[in-house]
Amino acid sequence: MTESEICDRLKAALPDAVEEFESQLLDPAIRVKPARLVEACRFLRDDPSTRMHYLRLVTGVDRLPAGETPGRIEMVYHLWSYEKRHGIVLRVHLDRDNPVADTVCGVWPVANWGEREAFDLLGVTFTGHPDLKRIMMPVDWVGHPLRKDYQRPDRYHGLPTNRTAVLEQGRVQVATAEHVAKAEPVSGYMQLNMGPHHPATHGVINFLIETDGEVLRRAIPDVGYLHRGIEKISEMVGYLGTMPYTDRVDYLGAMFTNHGWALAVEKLCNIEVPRRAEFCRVIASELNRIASHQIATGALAMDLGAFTPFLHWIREREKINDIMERICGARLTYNYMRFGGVSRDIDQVTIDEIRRWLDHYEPMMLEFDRLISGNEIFIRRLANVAVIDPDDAIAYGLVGPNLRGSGLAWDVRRDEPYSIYNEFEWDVITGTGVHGVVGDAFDRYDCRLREIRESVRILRQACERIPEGEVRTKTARIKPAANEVYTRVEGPRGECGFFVVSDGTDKPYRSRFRTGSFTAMTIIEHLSPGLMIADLVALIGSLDVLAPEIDR
Amino acid sequence: MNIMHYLADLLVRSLFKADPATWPYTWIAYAVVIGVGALLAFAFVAIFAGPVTWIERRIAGRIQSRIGPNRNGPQGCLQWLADGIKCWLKEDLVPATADKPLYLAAPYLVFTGMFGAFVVLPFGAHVIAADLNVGLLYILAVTSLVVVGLLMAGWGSNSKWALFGGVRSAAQLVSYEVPSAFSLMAVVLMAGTLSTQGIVGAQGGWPWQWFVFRNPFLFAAFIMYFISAIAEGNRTPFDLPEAESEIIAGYNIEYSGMRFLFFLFAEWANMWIMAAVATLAFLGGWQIPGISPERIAEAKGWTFVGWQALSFAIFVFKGTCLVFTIIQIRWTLPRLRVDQLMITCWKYLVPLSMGSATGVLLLMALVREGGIVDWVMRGAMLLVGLLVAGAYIRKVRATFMADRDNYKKMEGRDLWYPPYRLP
Amino acid sequence: MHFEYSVVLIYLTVSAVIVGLALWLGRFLRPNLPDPQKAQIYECGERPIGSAWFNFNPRFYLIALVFIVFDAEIALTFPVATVARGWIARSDGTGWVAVVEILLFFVILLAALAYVWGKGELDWSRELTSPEEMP
Amino acid sequence: MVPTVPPAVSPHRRPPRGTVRAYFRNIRLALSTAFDGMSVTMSYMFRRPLTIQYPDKIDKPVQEMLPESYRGVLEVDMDRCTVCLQCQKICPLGCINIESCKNPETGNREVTKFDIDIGLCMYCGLCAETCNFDALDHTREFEATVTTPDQMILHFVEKPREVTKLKAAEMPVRKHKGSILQKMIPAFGRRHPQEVWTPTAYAAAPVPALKAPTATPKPAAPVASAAPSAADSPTPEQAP
Repeated sequence: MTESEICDRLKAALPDAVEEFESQLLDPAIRVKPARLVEACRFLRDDPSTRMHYLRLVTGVDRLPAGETPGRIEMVYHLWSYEKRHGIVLRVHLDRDNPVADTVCGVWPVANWGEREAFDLLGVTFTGHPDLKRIMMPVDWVGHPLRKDYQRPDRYHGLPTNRTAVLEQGRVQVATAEHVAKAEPVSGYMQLNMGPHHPATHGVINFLIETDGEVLRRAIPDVGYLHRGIEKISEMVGYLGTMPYTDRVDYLGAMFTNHGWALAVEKLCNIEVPRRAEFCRVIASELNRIASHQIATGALAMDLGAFTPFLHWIREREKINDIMERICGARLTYNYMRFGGVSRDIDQVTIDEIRRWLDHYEPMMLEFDRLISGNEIFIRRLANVAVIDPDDAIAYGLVGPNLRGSGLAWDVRRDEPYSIYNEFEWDVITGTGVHGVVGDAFDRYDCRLREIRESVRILRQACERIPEGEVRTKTARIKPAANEVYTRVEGPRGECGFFVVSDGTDKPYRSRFRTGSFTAMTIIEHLSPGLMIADLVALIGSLDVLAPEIDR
Repeated sequence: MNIMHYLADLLVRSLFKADPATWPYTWIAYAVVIGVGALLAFAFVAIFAGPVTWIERRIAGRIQSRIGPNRNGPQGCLQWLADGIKCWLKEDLVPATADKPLYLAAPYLVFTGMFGAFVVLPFGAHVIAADLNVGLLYILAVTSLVVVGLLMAGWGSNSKWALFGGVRSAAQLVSYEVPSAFSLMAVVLMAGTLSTQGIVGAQGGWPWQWFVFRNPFLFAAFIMYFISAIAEGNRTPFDLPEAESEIIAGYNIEYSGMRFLFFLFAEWANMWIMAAVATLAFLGGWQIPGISPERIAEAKGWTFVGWQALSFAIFVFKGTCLVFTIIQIRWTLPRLRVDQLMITCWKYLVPLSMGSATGVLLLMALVREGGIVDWVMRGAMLLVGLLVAGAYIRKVRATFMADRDNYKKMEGRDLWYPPYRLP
Repeated sequence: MHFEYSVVLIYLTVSAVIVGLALWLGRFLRPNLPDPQKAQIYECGERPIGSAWFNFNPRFYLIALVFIVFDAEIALTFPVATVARGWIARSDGTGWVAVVEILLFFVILLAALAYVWGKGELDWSRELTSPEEMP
Repeated sequence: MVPTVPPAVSPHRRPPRGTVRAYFRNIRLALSTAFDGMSVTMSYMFRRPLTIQYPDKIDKPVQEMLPESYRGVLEVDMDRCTVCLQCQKICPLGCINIESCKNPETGNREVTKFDIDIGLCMYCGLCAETCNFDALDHTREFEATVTTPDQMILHFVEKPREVTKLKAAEMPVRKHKGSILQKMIPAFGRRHPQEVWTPTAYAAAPVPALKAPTATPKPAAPVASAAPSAADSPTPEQAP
């Protein structure tokens, strides 16, 4: 169904809900009345013709009053149906001084954290939300940073908030913030903090866990330790200036965030990408995917107590890093993509090197399987642990290998094609429940491992078929007309989406990065009851959550 | 005749010109000699446990394509000393909320429990501190002190992660004592004595005289003892009490400096004790092939000393091989979960080890020792052992060769890493 | 025999003295700079929530009981196992007495283990205690 | 608020009920897969390690192992810089600080300040990409450790100097990458005391036309003192 048909469907069912159909946007949107939002959402989810079970993105945009128009806050809901392969954008306009909306947590549980973020950063209140509190900023922070008229305080608990002040002041004596309980204590259970400084949380994430002995009653994730406000920064540094910041969103898969951002701006400005540049993008991305999956699978093995596989993967990853260094000059923060191409060409020497590395790498994967994937202890630690069924996976917004691990064959590269992926021959990997049931932790691990093989296949074809030509079109100054766009790429942690609002200036008016780890975190609390502490570690590892990607 | 007893008597006779049986101060001389012996044993523990930390790190390095510590001293062989001195100079932190007596006493118990086991380890033909007639039972008993120490450390720290570590270690060590005791019972049945020297004496120097190759049940008992010994020593895949990715460091999380060091010290020395018990019970201990214990006892002067040194070397060599295997297992396998750990013990090891003890008992009653059936069994088991070793070597070689050519293509240099040219 | 057991005593004493001595000598070498933050316990960098001295279900109470039974049996079986060899060697039938005795022991133990196993008590219980039942 | 206690165990989380065959299969699998894994780790006992023993036990400096495209510390060849301010504009962090003015005596445009704050720089390479004259570029240098934060600001202009008026083709040859930087950060000089680090390319490159760092600037000079002198005596008074 096209967007207008969906709008007609909605209008027919709930005539008074729809305010306007905004077809001029790149992603056409339906504006609905705030009071009827939940109804509209429920209809779109359950109606047999729409069946939008997946809430892709929920975010807000702050519109300052300009001239006649009063200010408002727009909540944006990107919906998608895996079944029908169509999507729609819902918007509601809220009063800027007192933004209140109904929560859609009851429709899609994944909305929980997205709405919390809107509450935290934009000050939108969601009635009926189960746990509405700050998520990124400290609980005692004042103000909502993504509001356009937000003034940053100079100091927070005696800490200067800008660099000049730090340099002037020298060493800062930190006054620690008062401890704020993260949850109401429940009598009878032991509460303890797992993280931020815990070896298994993959970065600084905190889990408040309530245990009864070794068995968890629940684990409540708390994030924000790595929040750098990259979305806010992007409003200040312009389109090109944001490119290096996207490296920092997902440091294991910087190529994908680069790519997504480039796609978004290219779509806004209608920029063509030369063919050779597309090949360069694919080669760099797939190399990066292998590197990222290596960290994910290796770190999972390390969480389960086997240190050696991790370092074997790190060793192979070093070679990818060396190749990346040749391609784009950095080992981690690539900043490789540009609007209309890539920053540097991949020369023939590098391509030969990639080929030789692939020849070397394929036997290594067999060795890795012998070392760890086939190990009975390892399998027993993962099989049948933290099973996610496909319905849950969709409702909680899992994407990428986590979603495919639950048996749903959905890969953005194949199903919403971008770049030149549909020219290559490769398969979408899904979980098969080899050692347990479909959707268990082992499936997610196995998906990643087999995806590495698919990436190797793509890489071989891309290295073979890379054409001659330019790698970058000359672009004028990036100054898109006022519009909105949402683009997505298939990153190593799943769909990596970029929602960009432009207002006709050379800087994005609002940007929101939809990352796989952020949505994956919501399911941990849901899955945690009845797990053991060691299982929680396996669950976190198998979901491959990455702290900077959660916090951005 | 105990060598320490003999030396003490010699001391009394030669120095004080007195008869040790009647001299009233003999006990002082005895105490001094035993004390010196204990210090020697401590020196062995120290120079074993210390360098083993370095060796383990070097092995781990090689397994992981790294180098490992190679800066302090030639090839980094003084790394353990640097670590020890560093720990000695570290501040000794005691959590304000800890239960001080328990917290402070825990390292003593852990170390004492570990060190006590050294009393009955027969390092050589006569190199043993005390040949107790309840030797094996004594080892089982005294190492239980370690559990008490770990539980005290976990509870006394008043840290939740430490508490998990303490409780886990108690559950684990207690459970795995059962299969290890049953496996050793098979040996006791064969040897007819609990004394460690007696068990070694019941075997011989040649592999077909070792208990491990006597019959299939003892072979199985050896493997099961080895597994449960790894578990009792808190080593991977059973290192749950100090699982760094789950409960961070477990019971020793609140310890610092020297107190922390004693936990590690005990862990590494425990590894040696496990290996030594496995050696003496299953692998023929210090027995020199072709030399009977009587011949050693009858030897005089330097020949006697030479035999002692040789038997000592054989014992340490066998033990070190097992220690190496334990280290390699640590860097190969992932860790079990708590429930799987318990299942492994109670559903697999306990019934099977009881079965092996039963089997040994029945074979003893049915099969005449030295008879044709006995020898056929020994030969078959030896063949099995050789086949396992052969398969292992073949597999290792195949793994190595499979990667060699590709590696050369990638790096343009040799894959082989000769031990005589360490980086 | 007294000599042998005095060795044990002295070894245990010496080991305790070594620990004590090392810690005592360290006092002159190590710094002592107390700080309330250092004296805090470690809970992953966050402030600890309450005390760790807590009633909770370690879930191996039954296993511990089974262990005690087994351990006692082992302690009793070892002496029999020790003399069994000598009895069997006597070849006047007394060996079979020992064999049957030990086997009887084992059978009873195995029956107990099978019973506990069948009851599912060897599986790690994942049932959570409900908050009302907690102290 | 006491939340509802969730279901304790989902049905598929229990370990499968063991039959006799599964029991022995488990034993066999556990032993054989562990055996397999150990054969892999054992084979590594004979393989070469990959560690590069930075900084001393290496065949050649790490800088030489890096590819040309490596994005290390930024450097500016002031002989080629036309002060077009493109780099300053494009830098997302504002770590480039350029000031220029017209000399009232000669009437020529002079650049008085070209500072790069490498403590702020995120090595994205946008500035080097935008430079049309190949004046600003990333080097392969990465060891830029200094003792105080203010030393992280690299001053590429010590005295006001005339801006080149040449066209891109007529400009002097670009000095070898890194040769300018080598003289600037004192830590770079300290790195190899025995002058191990003298690649032939650097020796062949023309001697940089930079003022020797020993030249004492006038106290009243508007330009801050050179970085080396600041490092030699890192007192707050002398620090810029």
